[in-house]
Amino acid sequence: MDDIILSLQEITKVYDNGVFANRKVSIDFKKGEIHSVVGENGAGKSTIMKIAFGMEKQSEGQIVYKGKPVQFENSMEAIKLGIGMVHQHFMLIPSFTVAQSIVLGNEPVKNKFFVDYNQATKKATELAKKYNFEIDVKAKIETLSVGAKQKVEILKTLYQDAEVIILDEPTAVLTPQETDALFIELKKFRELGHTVIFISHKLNEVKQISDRITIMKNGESCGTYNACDISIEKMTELIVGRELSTSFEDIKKKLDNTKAVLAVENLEIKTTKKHTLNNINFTVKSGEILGIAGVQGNGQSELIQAIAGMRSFTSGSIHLNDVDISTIPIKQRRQKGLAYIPEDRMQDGIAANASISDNIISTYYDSPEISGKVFMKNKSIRTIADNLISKFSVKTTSAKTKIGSLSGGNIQKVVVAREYQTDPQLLIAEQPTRGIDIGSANFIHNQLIDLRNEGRAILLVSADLTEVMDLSDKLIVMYDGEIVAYFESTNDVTDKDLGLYMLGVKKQSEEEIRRAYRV
Amino acid sequence: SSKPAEKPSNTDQPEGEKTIKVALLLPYIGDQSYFDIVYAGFQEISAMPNVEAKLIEMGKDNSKWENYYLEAAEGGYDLIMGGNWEAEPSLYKIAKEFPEQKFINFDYSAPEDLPNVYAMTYKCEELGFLAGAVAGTATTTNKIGAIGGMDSPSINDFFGGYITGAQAANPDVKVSFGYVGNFQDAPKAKEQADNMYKSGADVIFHAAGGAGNGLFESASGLEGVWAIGVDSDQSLTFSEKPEIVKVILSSATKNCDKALVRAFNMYLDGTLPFGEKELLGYKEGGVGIVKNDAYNNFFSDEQKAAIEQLEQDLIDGKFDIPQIRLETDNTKWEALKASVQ
Amino acid sequence: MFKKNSDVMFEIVKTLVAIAISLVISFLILVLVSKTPVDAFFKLLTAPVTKIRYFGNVLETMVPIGFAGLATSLLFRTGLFNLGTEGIYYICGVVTATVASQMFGNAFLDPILTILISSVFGGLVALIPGYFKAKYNTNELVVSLMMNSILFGLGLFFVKTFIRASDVPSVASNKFMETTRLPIFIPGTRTHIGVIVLLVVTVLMFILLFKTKLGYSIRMTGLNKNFAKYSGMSAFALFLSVHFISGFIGGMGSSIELLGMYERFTWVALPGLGFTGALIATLGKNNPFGVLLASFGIAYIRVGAEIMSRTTDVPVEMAAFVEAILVFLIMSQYFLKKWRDRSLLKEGDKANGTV
Amino acid sequence: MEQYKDLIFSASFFFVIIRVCVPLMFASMSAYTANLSGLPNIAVEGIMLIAAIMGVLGSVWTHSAWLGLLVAIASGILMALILAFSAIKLKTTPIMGGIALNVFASSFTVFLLFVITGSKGTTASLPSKVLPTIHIPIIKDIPILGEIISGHNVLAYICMITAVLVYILVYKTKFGLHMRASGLDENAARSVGINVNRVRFTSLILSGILAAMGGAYLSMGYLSFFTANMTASRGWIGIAAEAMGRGNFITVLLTTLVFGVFDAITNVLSLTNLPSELLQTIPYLAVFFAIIAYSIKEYNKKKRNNA
Ligand SMILES: Nc1ncnc2c1ncn2[C@@H]1O[C@H](COP(=O)(O)OP(=O)(O)OP(=O)(O)O)[C@@H](O)[C@H]1O
Ligand SMILES: Nc1ncnc2c1ncn2[C@@H]1O[C@H](COP(=O)(O)OP(=O)(O)OP(=O)(O)O)[C@@H](O)[C@H]1O
Ligand SMILES: [Mg+2]
Ligand SMILES: [Mg+2]
Repeated sequence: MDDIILSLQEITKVYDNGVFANRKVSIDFKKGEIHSVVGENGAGKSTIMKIAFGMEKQSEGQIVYKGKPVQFENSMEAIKLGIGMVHQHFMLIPSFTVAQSIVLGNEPVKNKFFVDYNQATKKATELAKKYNFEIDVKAKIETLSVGAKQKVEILKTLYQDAEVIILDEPTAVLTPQETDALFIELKKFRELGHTVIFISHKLNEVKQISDRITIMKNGESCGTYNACDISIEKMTELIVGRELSTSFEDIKKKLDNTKAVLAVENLEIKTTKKHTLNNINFTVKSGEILGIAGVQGNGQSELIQAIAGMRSFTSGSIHLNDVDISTIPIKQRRQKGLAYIPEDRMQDGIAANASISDNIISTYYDSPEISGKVFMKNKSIRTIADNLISKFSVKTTSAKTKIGSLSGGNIQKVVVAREYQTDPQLLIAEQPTRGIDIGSANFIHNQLIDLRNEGRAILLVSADLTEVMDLSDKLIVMYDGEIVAYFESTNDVTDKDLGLYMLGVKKQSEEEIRRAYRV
Repeated sequence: SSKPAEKPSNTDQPEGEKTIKVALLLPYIGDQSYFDIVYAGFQEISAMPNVEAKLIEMGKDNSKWENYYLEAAEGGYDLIMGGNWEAEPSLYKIAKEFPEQKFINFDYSAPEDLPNVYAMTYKCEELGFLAGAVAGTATTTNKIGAIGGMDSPSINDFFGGYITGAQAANPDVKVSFGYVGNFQDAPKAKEQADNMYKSGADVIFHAAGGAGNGLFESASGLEGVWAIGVDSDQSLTFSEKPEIVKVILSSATKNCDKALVRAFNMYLDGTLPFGEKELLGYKEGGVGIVKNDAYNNFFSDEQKAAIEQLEQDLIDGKFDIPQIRLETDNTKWEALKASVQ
Repeated sequence: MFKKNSDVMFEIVKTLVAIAISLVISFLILVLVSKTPVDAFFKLLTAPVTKIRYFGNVLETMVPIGFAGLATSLLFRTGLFNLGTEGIYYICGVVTATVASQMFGNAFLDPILTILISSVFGGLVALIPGYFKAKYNTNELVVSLMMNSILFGLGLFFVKTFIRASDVPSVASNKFMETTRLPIFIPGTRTHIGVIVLLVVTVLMFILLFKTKLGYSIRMTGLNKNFAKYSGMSAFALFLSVHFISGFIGGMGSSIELLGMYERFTWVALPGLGFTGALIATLGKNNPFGVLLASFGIAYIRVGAEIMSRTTDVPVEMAAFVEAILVFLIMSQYFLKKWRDRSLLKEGDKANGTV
Repeated sequence: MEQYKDLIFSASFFFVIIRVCVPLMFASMSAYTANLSGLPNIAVEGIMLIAAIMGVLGSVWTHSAWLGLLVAIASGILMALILAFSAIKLKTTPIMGGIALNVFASSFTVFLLFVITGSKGTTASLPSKVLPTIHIPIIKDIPILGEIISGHNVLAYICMITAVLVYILVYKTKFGLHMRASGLDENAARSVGINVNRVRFTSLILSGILAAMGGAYLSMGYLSFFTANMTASRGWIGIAAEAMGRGNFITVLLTTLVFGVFDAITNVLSLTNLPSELLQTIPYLAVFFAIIAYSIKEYNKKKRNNA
């Protein structure tokens, strides 16, 4: 069991823009192990894995697979040799169905040339069942929630029957239940003698599932440890360089004179087929964080998009500080104090080919500090950008760098920094720390609490239950487009109970739910 | 077909004799119309002994042409040939600046009296007349047609003559007209010709440059219909396509090539009247009609005689042929057209 | 720090090597078609700078394609694949011709007014695809291609019916009033002050794109329109303004070209300048100064090739060869990448610090 | 007016529509296959032009129309490969490469014409061959249908068959799925091991073949010779039709048909005294209004679904 299946030897990668993403990184992966790679944002984890998968070419160094040196020209060659990968950012085609996406690249065929779509649907359904992923294989990707998309990504890789599978932050948007289910499958996978390479910022997960753990920093490897030999605290220290406190209770201030900042009343979204949102009523007050818990795809995204103005809704109203914002354009909503950290940062949150400084001002570019009537104030923009970069420790050479060349976590930091900078009345934070390393996540959490302490209202949606439970003052649970539970305090509910609400097994009474709307 | 015959220098010229340098400025060749004919004449000139001839293509962007004339004037040529209404202003402007330089304007439209420029032009309406006479004589359905590249005065100038000629030969004749919209889209011209033939016309004349080739293609695909070419003997262009040559009843020609060679010979003799201009009609050999095999086979002797009579009447100035290019508005042309529909 | 300089250096070296390679290829072709390839080659390369007049020709040629390039690049920047500048050029030429025969006779006011009217007209016409794009997300490529032909037909009809000159045997307008013609700016050439206007518009365009709010939203929308929407930028207003400005610049280019280089409107086919504009916009990477440079480059090659063709035995079609080769090579991004990777590695080893 | 009615309401008018549509369809399919794989080919016009002349020359050199067609196709493939190579290997913007090829093609064909025939106008003086016209055995005797369907140039039938084949290729086959995936998101396609570059090279070859057949049809079927710039913007119509379809093959074909039908009608109307400049805009206006109606419909549909 000790033989090495994939060995990365002295890999160096320099990107076109001169960034050294990896410097002489060597890692050995054994057959039949679950091997985690952890490290702060921009440490080079994704890059080294893309190289192992043939999507990027190393500048120097060698890959040895099953004892033979290999040189991948593209990922097809890696896939042929039995390496599969789930990418940090989705690689899905919106107009394709789930089944099409899963079989793409290795489709069942009839008469040699023709795709057998029936067979594809069947295979995809079987696969989803086998791994306990509940998903409609005939649905189009564009209709799926982020969580569901993530499942498709994982199924895609599993379908390819790889011997080595690389999972780049697959659990960032999964619920604990889904993560558990995934882990069971990964372990089965290991039992079959396959190798799993797992990247995550959630160190407890890492500790729980890994056999061995490699820690990366600054593009270099700082060693590989047996999972049983290293504690979470030790990992944290190696990655962040200091210890982190995780309890927010003591830093939350108690505020007086709170008032409803956001009031959502009877909100309803009906699409041709079904109710996406039904009878949604709740308020968020100043100085509080309202968490929304729920399995992805139960209407949270639609709710958020309706509030943010990214989509229209059928009926109901939305008030921000007593002003009806139901139908006003996004720009005016923002001017009235709304800020929004979107779920899909690559699609909505940034313009990948623009610089960091262009991206870091987009949502308030016509505020007076930044622009006059006609012209932009480029000097102040530089100052703001530089300040934010250092405040949020975005890892970059300068504010002029293309944001798309940052690591995933650092991109997220820019998005958060931007929304933070608008000094909002209401911050909608959707998956705010998705893919962010523990140090930075901790920092962002502190920023959210600060904002709350200053009397702002925060609406928090996250698939990371720990995050929701730790940060929120109050909590609503959504299931199938409705609010099924409301809790005055996160202490009022146990994880297990919460799970039952989220899965639609339990539901509070109308009256109890009605409390979420407090005028 | 003729091979490219540009000879920058004539190698086997006798020692001591002076080489004459001539330049011809054309927008481009390949219009399959009169630029190509002028060029054909020029090729004849360049084949003469002791002549160094250079064709200069100026391109379609006429804002640049003045530069070309200027260049040529500075280029040490003995004689510069150029012309056509669009290039003419540049020619005259440069001719004024270089009074020592001799010019031939091979096709004038608004000439100026300059002592160093000889200018000529052609009676295109007579060319149209000749085509019309042939078409009017040939038709058995009393319906003929004409296809133009564009609905412009210079094209309708041909057609004004065409109507007159056809009526002279056949008072009952009806004429329909079509315009391709450009001078390249031969497939489109073919469709228009097809429609015309199908609606009863049996002889069609064209003034559509390269697009006009589509007319011949159309005629060759149908039974009992004929086409008349323009500018040069177009049956020669189709030397390798007998099925097409067969349907080209005749071509009404604009003899720029001959006129150019004639003028050049006069220049060599020292008899070319610089400062003067000439209008070349059928009488002067400026325009003509080709009587090829198809023509000879098709027409009976009577018909041939009738056509010859019309030609003679034309020379005698018996017809009042409208000159559409000189009209200030469309009324005359519209009326003329209406009279044959 | 080394990054920035080496970036610029790399671009320059890349472009130079690309030019060198395309010249070698061009030379090889010349060897095939010419009896005096060396002479022809030198003409092609150096002729435009041998005489002030030739250089003037380069500038003259550069003006219309430069304006077309700027107009098109603005649309491309916004992520709009619109090839409508061709039609704008035509129809604004017609407008110029109409206006330029009815001016006041004031040599200062006349050209300014004519150009202005033509520009505004161009802007308004461009609002047609702009509006349908903004409101209904109508595909702008289809609309613009169709409009090119439609505008051509309408324009030609208008010229023929309403403003045709009776003294020429073709469809052309009457002569423009002398007072509307643009003054010559380099004596001894025909280079008119349109060149200056082009420079000014280029600078203004640069300012627009990189210093103004509108420019900022143009750039962001062009890069990711979901992001622009999310950020609260109004696509509707933006698409309308961008189209208007682009049409305005197109109308200006057309008018300036006609008043500078023509004495009457004689276009009886689409002039092709709009398509060249698309070429130049892409070549200049949709950056105003890039566009200026590209239009100079293309103008230089065209004039060089013209001079070559009229003084040697090389046919004028050679210009298109050289242009095509050059375009391909300059645009090659990949080109020399290997070399650069290696040099980066070396530099990195030396620096050996963190990034 | 009567006579024009007869021209339009007759079987032969439908025959003409097919004849007019063939080159346009080839152009549309060429633009479609290329763009579907994510590498737009706006050199359709240029490729058609080059193929049109090469087909004629090929038939002169080989004394065979079919070999001529092969030469045309080979030249089309070569052009498409230049575009593909520069876009994929040299990372040139394909739009730019396309425009450059168009510029090149219109000059090169004239240059070639001049070198070979000594004129810059047509190849009519060369003994070139045309591809045969086919009379379909049984169908040709069916009254109206036979008149419409039978008697076209062989390339017209090849065009119809190709349309069906392209449909099957795109919507039913493995390669078609890979084409669509590469066009919609190349990273996604790469991530599942699709060799995007190879897909694009293949699609461009296909695109080149299709455009080449469209060009060959013009000079070896529609007409029996090449004339300078005889494509007269047909390639651009194909590109517009492709853009209108947004990946939907049927829409692409329908758009082409709309243009073709109105073009044929215009050819009849040109016998009237209506101003020719305005008449010539009719097919373009038809497509213009079609796309606007289409996009308003899509917009309303989206509105309805979203609310
Ligand atoms: N395409 C690219 N071009 C240029 N630089 C890049 C590119 N992709 C990544 N980088 C840079 O390489 C470094 C490593 O990035 P990588 O994505 O490997 O980090 P990571 O460890 O996966 O981080 P995260 O946890 O945030 O996902 C970063 O500094 C990033 O900015
Ligand atoms: N700021 C923007 N920049 C560029 N494109 C945008 C922008 N805003 C919207 N779009 C695009 O314009 C089109 C119409 O957007 P719009 O927001 O008006 O949609 P809508 O039909 O009104 O949807 P909804 O009903 O959800 O508001 C979409 O394709 C969208 O992606
Ligand atoms: Mg990563
Ligand atoms: Mg809207």
